[in-house]
Parts: sequence; structure tokens; C-alpha cells
Amino acid sequence: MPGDIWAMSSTTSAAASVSVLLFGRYAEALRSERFDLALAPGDTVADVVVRLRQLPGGDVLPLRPLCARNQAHCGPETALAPGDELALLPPLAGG
Amino acid sequence: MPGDIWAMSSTTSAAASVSVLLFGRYAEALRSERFDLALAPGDTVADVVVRLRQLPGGDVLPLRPLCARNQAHCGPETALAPGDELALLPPLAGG
Amino acid sequence: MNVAHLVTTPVDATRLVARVSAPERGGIATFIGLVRNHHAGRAVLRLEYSAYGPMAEAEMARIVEEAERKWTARVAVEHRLGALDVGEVAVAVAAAAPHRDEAFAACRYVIEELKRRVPVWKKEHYADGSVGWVDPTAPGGSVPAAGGTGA
Amino acid sequence: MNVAHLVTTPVDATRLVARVSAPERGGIATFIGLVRNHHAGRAVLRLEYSAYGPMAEAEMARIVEEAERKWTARVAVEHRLGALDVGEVAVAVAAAAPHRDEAFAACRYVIEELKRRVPVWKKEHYADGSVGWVDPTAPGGSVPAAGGTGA
Repeated sequence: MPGDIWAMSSTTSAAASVSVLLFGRYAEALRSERFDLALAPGDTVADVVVRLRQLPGGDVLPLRPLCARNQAHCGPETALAPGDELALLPPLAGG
Repeated sequence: MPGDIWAMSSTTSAAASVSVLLFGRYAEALRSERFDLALAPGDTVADVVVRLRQLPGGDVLPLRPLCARNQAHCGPETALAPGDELALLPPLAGG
Repeated sequence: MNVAHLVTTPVDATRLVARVSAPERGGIATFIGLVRNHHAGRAVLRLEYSAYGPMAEAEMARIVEEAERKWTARVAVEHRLGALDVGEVAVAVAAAAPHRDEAFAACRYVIEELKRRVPVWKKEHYADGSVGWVDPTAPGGSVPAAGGTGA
Repeated sequence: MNVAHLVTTPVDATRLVARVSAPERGGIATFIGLVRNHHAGRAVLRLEYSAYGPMAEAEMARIVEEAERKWTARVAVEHRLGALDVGEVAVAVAAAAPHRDEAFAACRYVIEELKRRVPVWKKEHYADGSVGWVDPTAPGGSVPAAGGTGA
């Protein structure tokens, strides 16, 4: 029941949520650049990705996307804390 | 008898001579940037160097200096032909 | 002094060179990346760079710091964002060091790490009207983007 | 187009970059060599470059040709002659290629070969009043020159 675990920013206290930022074609496919998600204790990046993949357009996300926690690269097993900023990064193409 | 084999440009026919160009500290030590030398058949770069080393200040020249014949690097065994331009190059320091 | 920037105005490599120059540094290596008129066999008309801005600048600053520490160099880097035409400068790196070995190594390190780590994305507009997200991991080098008018 | 020059006026790397740029070349690597304020532990005030002019330009042109052939690059190089102050540009190389690997390789090749093959000499004026001919093969990196007023 994805509806139970989704909560947008307006209804979630910052203390128990994580901001998920999307970029490039991830943002394009999911039609949003940001989701604020309620966080369960022990949630990892991979847990959040699994939930996002259930959204319309969410299959653009690989199971292990490139990601960053609080503006530093991190792995999918990284544990998230309330207030964290998690960014899901499409393949980089700078330079 | 170096005097016998030396001839400056004014007294040497171009057809039988080679122009020797000196640079940097070689020119400084030998107090000249150019000698026109009479050429004996079979003379090599090394033969010319031996003769130049007999001049005042000539000991600045190593037995096998870096050299160029007609503006291209060459080795000390290179044979010289009348009209050639031989340059004796101190250690390069460009860039 | 922060010398790792995202900019929306033209990148000027000369300005970066001036920032890293000093009397004790005899060698400056630079790299300038320009928008090419082709990519993976397709004609490119123009492109758009976007970024995860705060992280991109933070990551660029970390890379600069790593390079400066590793090679006793001084480094500056700028990456352009927004719409760019063919021939415009997308990125420039300048690395100054006492000798050229260090300058080249630092410059090379920064551009390689930037490509590997800095969150910047590139949308290409092709001559056939289509639009693609550049993706070095994809077979054709890009994947279709929304907004194309062609194939 | 001849893109290998000895010049007696300031070297401008930006001009070299402009000469090698083209829409199909996405990467430009440059190297700028500046007059340092020190050499082999001695304080340098200024220096003078001299050359075997015709050969130096011919050799630079050969090196450019070799690099362009080897890496499908476009290369330009200028070397300054005469009196230079600390901080002035002595040499600049710009190499443009479709990708950065080739641009870096071509740029590096040209500066290395230039140092190895192009007949240019450098007289350094030191802070102690002495003057030396730079000689990479000599123990201290230079040998005394005439005209010094000190040690």
C-alpha cells in the first residue's frame, strides 16, 4: 500500500522525513524534482528507491542508482536519518 | 698547424667550405657566432669539432656536442658537404 | 578563495589562468571543453546543462582541494550551465605548479574526476529534431528525452 | 597555415586556442610556460631567450606536424625570444582534438619534444648579480655566463 508510506512535504514533519531530489531524466520521468518522504527507522537509500520505483514513471530508476546523501556520494546501503537530503543522480554527463 | 686548415669566409670559396654556427655559451666562449671553414673530402662533424676545440675558448665544446646540419639534428659522424651549414648547439633550454 | 564554480555566463579560461598564476609556478596546464557539433555519430545543434548545484560546487571544490594537495598545484575550474551553442566553452580547468609534470597531472585529475563525480547533466538537441539525455552508460551514448520534435 | 612561431612580443595563449578551435573538436589542452622567480634554488630576476631561429621554427613545425598526424589534432605553438621578466609567458602550446585524451597527448608531446629538440637557449640573471646559461645537463642546472656582476 504505497499510499500509507508516502507523505508529501506539507503533511510530514521534517524530523521524521527525508527530502528526495531528482534530476535530469529521473525528474522528467517522475514529473517531479522533489519528494519529501516519511522515514521508517532503519530505512536505507535502497528502501527509498524501491518505494519511488512504484510511482508512475518510477521504472526509470535503476535498483542501484548513483546517489548522494547531504551532497556527498553514497552507496545504496547507506542508512538515512530524519532531515537528510537524498539525491538520485542519473548517469553524470558533465565536462 | 691550425693556421693551415683555417680560412675565414672572405678567403674561402663557398664550394669548398662549410659554415659553422655557434650559439649561447659556445659563441660566448669562442667569441664568434660563425666560422666559415675549408672542408677536406670526407670531413665529418667530429672533424670540424676537433679543429674548433683548438681555438682559444674552444675547450667549451664537448667532443660530441649536440649539432645540426642544414637545420636538422645530426650525429657527430655525419659527413659534411661543401656549402653545408653546421650548427653546434649548447644544451637546449627552451620552454 | 573559492575557485570551483558553476556559471551561467561564458567561461573564460584566461581568467582562470590569471587566478592560478604566480611567480613561483612555472607551468600552467589548462583544459577547455567545448560543445561539439557531433556526438556518437549524430549532428548536435545545441545543448543544455543542468546540475545539482550545491553538490556540484561542493564536489568541484573537493576535487580542486585533492589536486592541490596531491601536486602542490593551484587549480581553478568553471563549468557552464544552461543553454549552449556549438563551439561554446562548457568547462575549463587551469592548474599551475612549479613544474609541468605536476601542472598536467593536476589538470588531468580535475577534469577526469569532474566527469566522474560532479552531478551535471547534458541534454542534446540533434539536427533531426530529437532530444536526448547524454548517458555514457547507454549503448548509443544517450537516451531519448521529452520535448523532441523528431525521431 | 604555419602555427609554430618564435615571437619577440608577448605570447597570447588565447590566440593559439582560437587558432586550433573548431566545431568538431571538443577538447583543447594548453600548456603555458612562465618565467619562474627561482631555478635550482637560486632567485631569478629576469632572463633572455635566444635561438637558432630558422632551425627552431622548422623543428617546431616538424613537431606540430608529428603531433597532428599522431593524434588527429590541431596544434599551435609559440616561443618567446629576447628579454623576459618573471611571470611573463615564455612558451605556449594549444592542442585541439575531438576528445580530451588526444588533446592532452598532443599538447604534452609538443612541449616535451620542443624542450628536447628545439634550439633555444636561456640566460638567467640571478638576484646575486651573477648570470648563468641554463644547462639541464650541468650539476647545478646552469653554468656561469659572461656579463655577471656578482658570484
